Amino acid sequence: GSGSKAGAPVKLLVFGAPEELGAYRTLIDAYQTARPGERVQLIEASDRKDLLARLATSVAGGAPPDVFLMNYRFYGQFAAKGVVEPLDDRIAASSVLDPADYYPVAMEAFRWDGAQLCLPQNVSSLAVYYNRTLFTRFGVPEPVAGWTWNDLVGTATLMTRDDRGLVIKGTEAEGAARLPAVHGLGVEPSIIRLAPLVWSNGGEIVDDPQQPTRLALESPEAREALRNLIDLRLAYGVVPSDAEVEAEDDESRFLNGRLAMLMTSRRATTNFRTVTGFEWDVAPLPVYRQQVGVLHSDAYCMTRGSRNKDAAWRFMEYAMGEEGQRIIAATGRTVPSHVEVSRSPAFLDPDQPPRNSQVFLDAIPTVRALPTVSTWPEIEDLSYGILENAVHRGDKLDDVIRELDTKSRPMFARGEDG
Amino acid sequence: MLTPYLVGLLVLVLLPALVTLGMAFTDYDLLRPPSWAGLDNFTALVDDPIFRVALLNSVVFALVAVPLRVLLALGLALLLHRRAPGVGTARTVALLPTAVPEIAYGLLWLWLFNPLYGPINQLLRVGGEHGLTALGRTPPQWLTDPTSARAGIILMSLFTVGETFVVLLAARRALPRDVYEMAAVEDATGWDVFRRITLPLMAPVLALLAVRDAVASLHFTFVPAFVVTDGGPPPYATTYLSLFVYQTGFEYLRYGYAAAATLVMMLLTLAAVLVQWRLIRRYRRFYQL
Amino acid sequence: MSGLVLDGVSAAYRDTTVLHEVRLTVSRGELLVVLGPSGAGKSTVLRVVAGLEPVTAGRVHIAGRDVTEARPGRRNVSMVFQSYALFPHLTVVENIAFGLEVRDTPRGEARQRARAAAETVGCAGLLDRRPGQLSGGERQRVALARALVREPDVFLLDEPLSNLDLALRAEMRAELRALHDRIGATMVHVTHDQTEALVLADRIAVLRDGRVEQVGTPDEIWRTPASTFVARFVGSPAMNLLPADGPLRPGGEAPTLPDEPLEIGFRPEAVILDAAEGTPATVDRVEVIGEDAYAYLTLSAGQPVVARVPAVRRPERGATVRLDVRWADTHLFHVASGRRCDP
Amino acid sequence: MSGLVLDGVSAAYRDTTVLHEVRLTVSRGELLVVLGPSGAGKSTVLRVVAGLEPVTAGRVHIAGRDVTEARPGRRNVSMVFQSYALFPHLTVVENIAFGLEVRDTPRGEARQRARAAAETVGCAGLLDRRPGQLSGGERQRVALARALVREPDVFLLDEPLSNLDLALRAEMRAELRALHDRIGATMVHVTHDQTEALVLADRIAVLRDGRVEQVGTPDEIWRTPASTFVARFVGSPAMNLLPADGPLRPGGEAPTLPDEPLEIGFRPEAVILDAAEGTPATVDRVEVIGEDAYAYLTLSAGQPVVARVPAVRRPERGATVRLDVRWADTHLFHVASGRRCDP
Amino acid sequence: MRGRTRGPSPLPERAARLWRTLGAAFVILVFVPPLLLLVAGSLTEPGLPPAPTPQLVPDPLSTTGYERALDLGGLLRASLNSVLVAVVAVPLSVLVASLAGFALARLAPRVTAVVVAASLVALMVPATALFVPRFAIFRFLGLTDTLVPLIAPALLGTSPLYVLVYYLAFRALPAELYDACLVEDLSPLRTWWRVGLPLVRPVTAGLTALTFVLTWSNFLDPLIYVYDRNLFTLPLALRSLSLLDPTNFPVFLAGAVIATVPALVVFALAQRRFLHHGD
Ligand SMILES: Nc1ncnc2c1ncn2[C@@H]1O[C@H](COP(=O)(O)OP(=O)(O)OP(=O)(O)O)[C@@H](O)[C@H]1O
Ligand SMILES: Nc1ncnc2c1ncn2[C@@H]1O[C@H](COP(=O)(O)OP(=O)(O)OP(=O)(O)O)[C@@H](O)[C@H]1O
Ligand SMILES: [Mg+2]
Ligand SMILES: [Mg+2]
Repeated sequence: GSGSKAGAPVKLLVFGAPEELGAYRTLIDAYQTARPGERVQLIEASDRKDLLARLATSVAGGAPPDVFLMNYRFYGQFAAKGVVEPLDDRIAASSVLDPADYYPVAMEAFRWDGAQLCLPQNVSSLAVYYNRTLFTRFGVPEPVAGWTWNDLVGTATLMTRDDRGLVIKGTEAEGAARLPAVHGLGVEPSIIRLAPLVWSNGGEIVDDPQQPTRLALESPEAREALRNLIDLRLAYGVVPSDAEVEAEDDESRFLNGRLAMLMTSRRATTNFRTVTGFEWDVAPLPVYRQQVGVLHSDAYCMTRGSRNKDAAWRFMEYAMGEEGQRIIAATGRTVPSHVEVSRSPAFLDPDQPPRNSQVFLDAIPTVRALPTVSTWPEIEDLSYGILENAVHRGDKLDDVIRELDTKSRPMFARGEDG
Repeated sequence: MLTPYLVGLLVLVLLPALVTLGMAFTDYDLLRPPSWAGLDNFTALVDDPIFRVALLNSVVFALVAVPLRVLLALGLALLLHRRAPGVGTARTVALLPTAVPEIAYGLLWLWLFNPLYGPINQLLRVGGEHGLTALGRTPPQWLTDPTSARAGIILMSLFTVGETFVVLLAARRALPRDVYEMAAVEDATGWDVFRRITLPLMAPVLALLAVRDAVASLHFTFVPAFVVTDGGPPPYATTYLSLFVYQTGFEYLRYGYAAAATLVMMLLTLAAVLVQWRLIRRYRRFYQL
Repeated sequence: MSGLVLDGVSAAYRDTTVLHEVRLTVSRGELLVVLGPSGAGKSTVLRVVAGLEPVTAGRVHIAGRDVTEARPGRRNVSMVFQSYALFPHLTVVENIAFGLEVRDTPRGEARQRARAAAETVGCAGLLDRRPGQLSGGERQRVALARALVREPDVFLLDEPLSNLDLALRAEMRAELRALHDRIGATMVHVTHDQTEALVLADRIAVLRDGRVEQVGTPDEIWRTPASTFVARFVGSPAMNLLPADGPLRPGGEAPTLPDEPLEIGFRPEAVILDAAEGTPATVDRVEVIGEDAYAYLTLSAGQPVVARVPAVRRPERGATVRLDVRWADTHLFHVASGRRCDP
Repeated sequence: MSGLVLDGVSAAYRDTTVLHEVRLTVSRGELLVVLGPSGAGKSTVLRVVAGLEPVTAGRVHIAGRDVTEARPGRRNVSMVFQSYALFPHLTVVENIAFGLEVRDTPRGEARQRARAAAETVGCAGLLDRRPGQLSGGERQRVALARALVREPDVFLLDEPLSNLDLALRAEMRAELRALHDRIGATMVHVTHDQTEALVLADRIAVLRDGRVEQVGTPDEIWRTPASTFVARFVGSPAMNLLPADGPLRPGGEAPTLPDEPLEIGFRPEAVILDAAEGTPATVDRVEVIGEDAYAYLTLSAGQPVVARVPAVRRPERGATVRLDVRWADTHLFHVASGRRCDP
Repeated sequence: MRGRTRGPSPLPERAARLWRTLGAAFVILVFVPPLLLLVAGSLTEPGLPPAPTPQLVPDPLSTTGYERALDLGGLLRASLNSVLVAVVAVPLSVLVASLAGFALARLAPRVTAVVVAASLVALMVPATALFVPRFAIFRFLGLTDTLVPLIAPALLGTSPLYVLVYYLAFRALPAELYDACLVEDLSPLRTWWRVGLPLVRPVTAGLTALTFVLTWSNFLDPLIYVYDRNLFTLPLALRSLSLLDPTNFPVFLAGAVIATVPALVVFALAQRRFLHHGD
């Protein structure tokens, strides 16, 4: 049924670190103030795993939340299994919501079998955060738009310094006479980081983006991008070793001023805004042949089993509306999916670092989405392990590519796509 | 008197377990109604390399950690069951790690194990140069080297023997005293007393705890693997069955498949318990009063 | 050479001292019976000797060695506990063989000797039972066998026969005596059974409130009790005690009595009933025990007296009798100290 | 009216039957002593009456009610366990008051009565101790007090005095008797102490291997033992048994003997030593027990005979004596069945 | 007859005592450091890069971690919920476990064998296998998003293990004690209360402490059954703190200390009873 039970609050399931959850609480408070009588209950999971476990048990147990927030890379399994309520009719009927107000690439990512299942809350993309102060100190030119992968590697090499400030190559094994005090670059060896590089080089991640059946990285373009990524550690020694990462992950390393550049999404901004000791900014991703970004987007999805759909929809309308978007954008965490809001000071506020937030907006026209096959989470976990080993242990490229292919095939085979 | 327990046992454990195990024969993703799959899940398990690794990890863990844990707890209980200066403190202290909530405990070790800044390696590096130990070796790379990571999880589990320790201590202290006096008069050596009196008299409790530990080894690998190592170092060095089940069931939504793995896991523990039972059988006569 | 010496031993549980400077010397090969009322400290004496209870003063020597600080196992004693202390998880034969096996006697031989010991105490048919499946007396016999299977310097037997029937007890007594004679073992034996004490003992030590009241041969204890306590404690019914200047004047040649308050004591067996000229008394009650009967009398002055008579010639209840004793059969005690007075 | 009836009761532990169709009737207010060798089944009889052990056949009636199926608590008995079964966590007074308090006697009254009972058994000074801090005899007395504090239909006392010294035992015996007379309680009392049995019992039941061998007054048991077993079991040293056509021909008027193998029995007390014309025997050994001595003799034909003599007139070891008995003091038994033969 | 008293014997073995003291010292040396480090870590200033050398006393000493932990994690509210759950669940659990253990020790061997076997099977069931069906049961009863599902395991004695431990403890008591109770017409319940429980007091104290810790640190149940932030228990609050970035480690450790302290207090109280009992 879709009749709203009076009084029952809308249950919204999200995950995030304590500060992020704080942002959602602000949103809900604002909503409840703006719409007296409406009530929203925030169900907090601490990370994606928790959220998945809760969502799955509650759906199976017959008491799902009304709305949940989910990344497009992971919503496939819910979409495929009919858990998510299609929203086309409601969108059509809505006087508040106009799909045209939003970046199409994000909206598109949440279409499944031709139906709009969820409403994207943000459209973030990858960027290169860099420590301006360090660049200034060592006299290395800052990254500029249109820089190439080779520029990135070169810059990173120049920025990898020991504690005396001398350029050093961090490839020696643990226990070498000198260790880098500053690393040139931090990048996670995952598909989502690799993908834009491959695409930029003209390659593909999967055989068929619409109906993927395997990871296909054997094309020369993909191989090159992959090899370059892997070489960062053992050939160039510009990224921290695995032990160093365990000791201090890249984000903290950047925060502590010991990482010159970090390739990550908009998500890190909130955290970096706490930095006081140095100045930082963002630069676009380096390019091989053409500028390509990768889509990061989370969306509000309504569960099919919700007993409170109308109220849930009203909340979604609010959260997706300008005001809702602005509140979330103010946390710095997201790039709003609402075109207007994303161009407003709520996002581009020059007083808040990064000064160059425009980089994220500039990337939007170039972003591509990863496949949304329902078994994608498994595939990502699998490839992460393989890539991590490749980077830190130096596995042979052919083996890596073959392993990625063979091991992911059964997962693709089990998957369903929209 | 038994009723509340029986109700709890049936409603909270046995029936739910039965339902879940029933799912082992279905294709169930938690989201759509289950559909009958026969033995498909099991055949898939046989071919699943991750499952095999997880199984192996779990078995190795159980084989190493369980005897160590029980022996450690027994040693502590026997060492600390009588009064001497410091014993009271030692008893409390031996329980402390058990008192730390599981999740906090996991994260504490995440820090302790930190290869560069973790206190353990910092300690190991004392006296050495350039990040090496005094012996000129590289300290263990707890979180990045598969063997060290496995050893680390075993080490973690060794500090939480408080439960076993408490039960054994209570059991030891409940043993009749005149029997020990008798043994003292007979000049039985410590070893004889242990082997001929303490061990057989505590056999039922020990057997129970060993069985429990073997069974629970599947559980207490979960939080460390979940929180500390996340199943890594890659690919699956510390992916234990418990984590495998959790991941396939709740992250990849292959509940039926996870149930099948659970069933296999339970059958294995059952087998382990039966084997243990056989081993302890020679003490079984002591069970009858 | 002395088998066991307690040299001014005191012992306490928490703050209550239960043994006060106990001095005892048991020669090698001697059998000492410790007698005393319940709670007198008999078991404590044995526990001190075994090293299960620390002394608070004094020294303990076993076979010439000072063992005061030695741990129990180093004292080479074997013990029957009053509570038996059988190992609940071991069978009878395992219980008996325990002491041998932990002393590295080969298993076969240990079992062999255990079986023999079980035979001696008459529980050869129970070898594979566990203590929980035995009757009280059977348990006690197993405990005894366990002590007897070894040949230690000192045997400590804490009421080892209390739960046995008379016949078995007599048999066990004989076995103990035989064992004692055979291996010349030093034995300390706590018992409540007079017969046992008198028959078995080389010497008897009477304990009272943790103090040794008298040590002597059975004959000495019986015939020259050192105090009214010993006099009344040994023998049942107890010795009659009356004021020396009281209603009953014994017959025969009177000794010269010192000039202080005295008591005379005489055993029921010494009373002559229906003497021609005796003190009159009324019969309160008559107990028949087999061939003997004990007449409980009250003198006209009110004092109670017990007399043993043959059961067939026992007086009627309520009858008046005349009773007499001979000076030769009496004991004299100082009233003030309760000690014996040998004029 | 009968206080307790065992009507053909059998009982077994696992597969071993330990009681075989035991028939016993104890009148209300009667005190029955159960005698028997160790392992005969005495404790089992008590446990069956208390309902702690199921019967495999037969019925149990208490105070006229058939209680065979009743649970222990419903039988209204109180019991002293051979092993005391004191509650280790309760103090002496709490142990004693336990039975009262759980029966909802007001606490004050229960404590009051418990204190009185403790007084009776002489452990009034130990009220606040725990069993672990008591000597063996003290524990036994507490167990006794716990049983005596109530007034049940039947008292079941399993060797309640075995760990007490003689004096105390005599005192307790008197207390038991007094209690018994006062409240007219039915009592079943297991003991190994002959004196206790003979003094205390209204009737004695002799048990042998789970079968009742004889039931009778102490006098009957003593004077007309129904079988050689009873004859030898009651009395210590045991009755002498010799072939009727053997070396010793009693003096006095001989009865007419049936024409089958017989044994004659006579107690040590009946033996006349140094009779003018008696059977010659050598003295093997003499035991002195207070005023009495027991001479262990061997007839020239090899049979052993025990004789009681006054200690002062005991023969020397190795001496040759002539002994005699009177026909009037002898008992006759069929050799084949062991049963008494009254010609 | 057996068992002069329970507990260890006070043999005057000085050497043995010395060894035990040495052993105890060793135990202390091994077990204390992780916890000291926990405390030390919690007192470190958050946001600083990790120190390159071990520091037992952090420099600078700071309580910021605690302030932020209380603030971010809602630890106060969560503690309250945890206390609420523990106050109901722990006594209930001990009650259920001891009653069940007692019943097992007194019932016919056949019944006992069945229940013991079932308990062992129950021990084998991994928690993950129970989430979904239990969720359905609790939803059916309308109990999701209340604290009841967190208390419910008390019906099991928290862990069947505890029932079995009680069972063994009660069974080890001398049979005559139960006989004496039978003769005194005690109902099983009163035998349990007046004789059984007092005699296994050390077991009760130990199991109470363990039950408390298990209940207190129960993390998976609230994760699944509790939605309302106001019903979060401490482990769940900690869980969210655990996702702070590594430089905020002190905040998390502070949370861990806060969560650990009550468990320590309970242990300290309980150990008086069960560890020093009868020394
Ligand atoms: N739990 C048991 N299991 C098996 N056999 C037993 C058990 N208890 C007693 N018996 C056996 O039953 C017989 C009778 O035992 P019971 O305890 O009644 O003897 P009793 O006459 O009281 O002996 P005692 O004088 O030695 O106490 C004995 O042979 C004994 O070995
Ligand atoms: N563990 C103890 N704690 C305190 N007092 C004790 C303890 N054991 C014994 N006692 C007390 O010490 C005294 C002597 O006890 P002991 O056991 O030596 O007596 P006993 O002579 O053997 O008596 P019984 O003949 O009754 O066995 C008694 O008064 C007893 O109450
Ligand atoms: Mg004693
Ligand atoms: Mg008996």
